[in-house]
Parts: sequence; structure tokens; C-alpha cells
Amino acid sequence: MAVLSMGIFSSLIGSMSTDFAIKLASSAIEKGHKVNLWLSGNAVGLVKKSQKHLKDYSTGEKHLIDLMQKGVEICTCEACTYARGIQKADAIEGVQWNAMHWYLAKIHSSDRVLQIGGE
Amino acid sequence: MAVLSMGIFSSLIGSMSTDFAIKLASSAIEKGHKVNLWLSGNAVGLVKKSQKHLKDYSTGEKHLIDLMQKGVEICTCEACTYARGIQKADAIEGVQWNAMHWYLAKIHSSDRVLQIGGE
Amino acid sequence: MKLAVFVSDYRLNVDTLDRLTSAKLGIILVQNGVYHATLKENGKPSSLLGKNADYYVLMDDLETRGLGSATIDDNIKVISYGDIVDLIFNEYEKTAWL
Amino acid sequence: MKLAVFVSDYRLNVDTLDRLTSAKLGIILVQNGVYHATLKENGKPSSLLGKNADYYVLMDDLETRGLGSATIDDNIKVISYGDIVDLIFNEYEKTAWL
Amino acid sequence: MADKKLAFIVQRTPYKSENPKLALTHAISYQTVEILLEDGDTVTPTVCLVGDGVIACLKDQKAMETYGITSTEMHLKSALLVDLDVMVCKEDLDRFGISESMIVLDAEDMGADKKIQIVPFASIVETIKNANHVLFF
Amino acid sequence: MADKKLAFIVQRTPYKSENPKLALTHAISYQTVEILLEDGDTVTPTVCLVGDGVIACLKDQKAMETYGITSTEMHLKSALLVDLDVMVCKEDLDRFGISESMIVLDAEDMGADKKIQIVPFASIVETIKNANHVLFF
Repeated sequence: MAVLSMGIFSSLIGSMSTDFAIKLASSAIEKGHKVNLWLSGNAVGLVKKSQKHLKDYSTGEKHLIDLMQKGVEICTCEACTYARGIQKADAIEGVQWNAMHWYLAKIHSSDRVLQIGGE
Repeated sequence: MAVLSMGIFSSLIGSMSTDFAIKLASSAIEKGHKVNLWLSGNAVGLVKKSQKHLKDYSTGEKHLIDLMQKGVEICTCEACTYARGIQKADAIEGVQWNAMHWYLAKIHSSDRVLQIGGE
Repeated sequence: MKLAVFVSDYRLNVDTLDRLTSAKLGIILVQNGVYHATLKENGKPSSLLGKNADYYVLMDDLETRGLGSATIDDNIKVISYGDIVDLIFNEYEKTAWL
Repeated sequence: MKLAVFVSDYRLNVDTLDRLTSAKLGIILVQNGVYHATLKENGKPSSLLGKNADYYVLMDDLETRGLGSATIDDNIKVISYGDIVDLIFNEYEKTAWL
Repeated sequence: MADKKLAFIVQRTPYKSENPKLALTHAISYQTVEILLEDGDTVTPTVCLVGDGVIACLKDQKAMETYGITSTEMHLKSALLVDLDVMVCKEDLDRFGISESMIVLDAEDMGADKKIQIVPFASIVETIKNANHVLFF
Repeated sequence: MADKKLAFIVQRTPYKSENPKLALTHAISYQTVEILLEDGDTVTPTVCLVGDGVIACLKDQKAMETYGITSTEMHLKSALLVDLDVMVCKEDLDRFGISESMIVLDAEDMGADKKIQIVPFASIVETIKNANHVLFF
């Protein structure tokens, strides 16, 4: 078992980066690895609960819940999330809220890091 | 007096497109024009209320309220907004919720249209 | 056709503008598009500036990026948000955003 | 250094990859990066494919874009999400995302 | 009583930003716009795929099977189904070596009469010129 | 007890996406990471501006005055203030014709000892090679 930490910085809908990260996390878990997901920038919209799954749009809520049930730690950047008007009470349960140093601390104990940046 | 309709499709924070649209709308109003703003795609995050104005991040709430008070009509794409987990109860008061045809109808009666697309 | 084209980025991944023909063309540099007015890569001005068009650049967006006192070519007019409103309504009929 | 570079877009606005040197380089085409494996602009394969690297392309992302049955060059290995996991942990030490 | 012609210009690859898809869904919404218009008023959109935007019409997109979302191909077919004019730039298809056999040409399977129109760039410029408003995505 | 070296690579212009700024703020957060680490463990980030990323260090950015948000210049200065190594690629500055007089070189006004390091691209490659993990933005 090894540890992978991923940073996601893109919006839930649009670039397909969150879809990618969710599938990759799921595959890593299936292979017995440990996964940490850090959400920052526009990716923090992903933690809003009550996402309506319309077939024209990527969706995150059910996937995040599924990953957390499988032991994935997911944390959202507090400041980024508050800036977008999303409060803890609005968020999917089980998602951690912390400052950016959470990501650095997870990286410290990770074997591999995949920072999904880009535009 | 003439009518300008703008479509905003970018996230509140990141590209500076919403900052641009808000300032342009404000200037058009000052010059006596009528402005309509249509929010779709990632721009719908803009309607979430309780945005915390941290100085590192662009903010939209106070500007939207200010524009609406000056007579700007603002409408968010229903499906896009629900897909992101934002309900009417979560939204800034006064923002209209409608389907995409709202934008086309406003365009019909507009003198000028500025569709802010890009990436 | 009188077309006002907003250029909002420095790296443009579209070539539509290169191929469009318009009786009257205005190019308004906003957001990161303002770098076209100031940066010279390998000593050369941006190829965007070589068109038969009227050029404008938004002062607020120059200032935001540390370019408030940069030298701007004479054929590029430095404008305000209010000027953009006037251009859209008085000088052009349609707009494009790149 | 053993570096796995994820190329996630078709129009790359960065040249970092062109300048990086690495003892072992893997280029994994994902998302719109998969177009590099299939599109030939003006008859030419993507310049991205001319490096001294091992190439991979993600099947799910080919299929998403209507390229599930496209002809892929022999030097590009079509892989799954599970394969990416194995590559990251077993073949490379660091990752880059372009 | 007036008809307003709108040109929706898709210039970028699908699946990187939501915009190419939103161009199509917004154009498609013309079908129901009359409920918000005065009697006799109409809106007529034309969708134009140019530059990297032509890649959107590759057929057999399996986005639903892989990621559970509607493909851009399906949105193009929906546009044909509601009788929209959809133009694809011939020069750009040629540039990418994309032949007619590789792309969506119609939505006959959904019962649509309209077909994709492969046209020279000059026709797209004409569409832009004849439009009351242009929306670049 | 271990130190982990991280390289933060900023390759794109500021103000187009949030990422160049977030690269800086994430690197800066190393200052408080010890509360989440075992005693003696540390994280040492280095920030590298390459390609279009070097544009971020132009000085006199007035983002606060124009749009009410912290400028990227200010984030760079904050990075120096917390003693981060910040490297800027010399070849890219030269390519854009950006001279030292046009960029942020230090944050002396805020009391920082660290200065911006203008280095050849080869030094940035070395930093990447010596890092335990690399984060491309």
C-alpha cells in the first residue's frame, strides 16, 4: 500500500478534471492504496451538498461520499470555500475543512503527489 | 437610453471576467443605459449568498445587489445552478431563476449583446 | 459589419479573428489581453497588433498588472470602462469575445 | 529523475515540457490531451509525439471524444485508469500536469 | 413583430470548458423562447463550429458510458432535432483530416430532418454578417 | 524526522486563472504546517516562475485599487517575507524584454531579508530534480 495525494483546482463542471481525479482516486483505492484529495480554487464548489444530478452535467456529491466511505480523506480549502459563500452547514458531511497547510502535511507523508493544475 | 445584455459564463473567482462584467454593467448604468445580466455555466456560483469578502478573492454578492438596486436585471440558469447544489433558498435575493431562453428573450429586445465566453 | 472584438487573453487558442473580415474592426484589449499592448517577445510586438483595425486598451487592466506606466504604442488608445460603453453603443454594432 | 507528465489539453500554452530534461520521461495523454494521439493537423502528427519518452493514452478519454476506434500509433500505449495508478507508483517518482 | 437572427460561434474543443456545450443548449432553447416574447416575435439561432470547435462533431462520443454525462454529439443531434441550422467549417475539418465518415451528419435516428451543413469559412462569415447579434464561445 | 522539498512551478500568466496565486499561497502555508506534522518534520517549498509565469513579478500591480483584490505582486512579497526561495527564469524574462527595473526584487518594505532569485532555466530543472515532489500550476 502506498499513499497518493491529489490536489484538484478546477471546477466540478467544465474541464473534466474533477471527473478524472474521482476516477483515478477510485482506481487507486481498488488497488489497495491510500488516497487524499485536496480541493482548492474553483474545485471547492464540489463540496456543496444537494447537487442535482442532471445528465448534462458532471456531478460530484455521490462520488465524494462513495470515496470517503472507502477511506479517502477529502479536505476543502476553508478560505476558498467561504469566499464563494459556501458554509460548513451547506457542505457534504465528512469533508474536512482546513487551511492550505493540510495539503502540505498530507504531501509530507505521501509517496506520490498529483497536482492537477492547468487552467 | 439603449439596452445591453451580457452573458457571463466564467467563475466568480479566477479569470476576472465577472469583475469585468460587473464594472462594465455599472458604467453602462451610469451612462443611463439598461443592462441585463445572464449567468450560466460556472458563473452561476456568483448567486450563492453569504460570500465572505476576503481580500485575496474577487467577490460578487455586494456588487450584484448594488446592480439590482440600480435596475439591472440578473438571471441565473436554473439547471446550471441546481447541478452545482445551489437552491433558491441559498441564493442572493432578487436574482431571477429561469431557463436559457430568458437570455434569448432579453437579447431579442437588446441593442447590443456581449457574450463573455472564452475559457 | 462593424465589429468590436474583445481580446481577453494573452495566449489565444483561436484563429477566428485572423480569418474574419469586417468593414470596421475594433480590437479592445482587456484582462490579460492588455499584455499584447506592452510585451515584446523576442523584441517583436504582438502579431495581434498588425491588423487593419482600431486598437484600444483598458487602463484599469493595465494598472492591475503593473503596466499603468508602460509605454503604449500611439496607435493603441488607452480607455476606461465608460469609453467601452460608448464604443459598444456608438461605434460598433456587434461584439465578439476571444 | 523519473517524471510522468500528464498532458490534459490539446492547445498547450506552456513550453516547460519542451525544455525539461529527465532521465526517464513518460507522457500520459488524458482529457483533451488524447487528441494529440489521433489528430493530424495538415497531415502532421502532433509535435508533442516527437520526444524521447514513453507515451500512453487513456482509453476512457478517447472513447468519450468519439476516438475509441481511432488508429493509434504503435508507440502510444492505450491504457486504463488502473494502469495510470500502476505507472505513477511503479514506474515514475514525480508527476507534472500540463 | 420581428425575427432576430443570432449566430452562435463555437471555436474551441469540447470537454475542456463547458462553453461549447452551453452554446448548443442555449441555441436549442430558442424552441421555447416564445413564452417570453411578444406575439409574432421570434429568435432564429444558427450554430457555427469553426477552428478547434469542429472537433465537437466527431461521432460515437461515449461520454455517457465513460463519465455519465451527455456527449456533445448528442447535443448536436438535439440541435438538429429542433431544426437549427448547424454549420461546420470545411477548411477546419480538412485541416484536421476529419472526413465526413468520422462525423455526425444528421440525427435521423432521432427523427430529425435537418442535417449538418459543411460549409466554407466564407459562409460562416456571411452568417455572422447577417446576424443581429453574435455570441462567441 | 524528515524534510520534504517541494517545487511549485508557475507556468502561466496571473489574473487569468487563480492558479498562479494559489501556488504562492499554498507555498506560503508551509509556515504553519508544523501543527499538523510530527515533531521535527518539515516542508520546504521553492517557488519557480517559468514561461509566461514570469509576468507575475512585474511590479506596481494595482489590483487592490482597481478590483479590490490582493495583487500577485503582494503574494510574491509575502512569500519572501516568510523566507521562501522564489526563483524567476532569466531566459523567460529576457524573452519578454523584462528588465530588473520592471520587477519585484525584494520585500524590504515589509521587512523581508529574502530576495527574488533570477536564475537560468537549468537551475529550475535542478530544483525540480532535487525536490521530493513537484506541483505544476
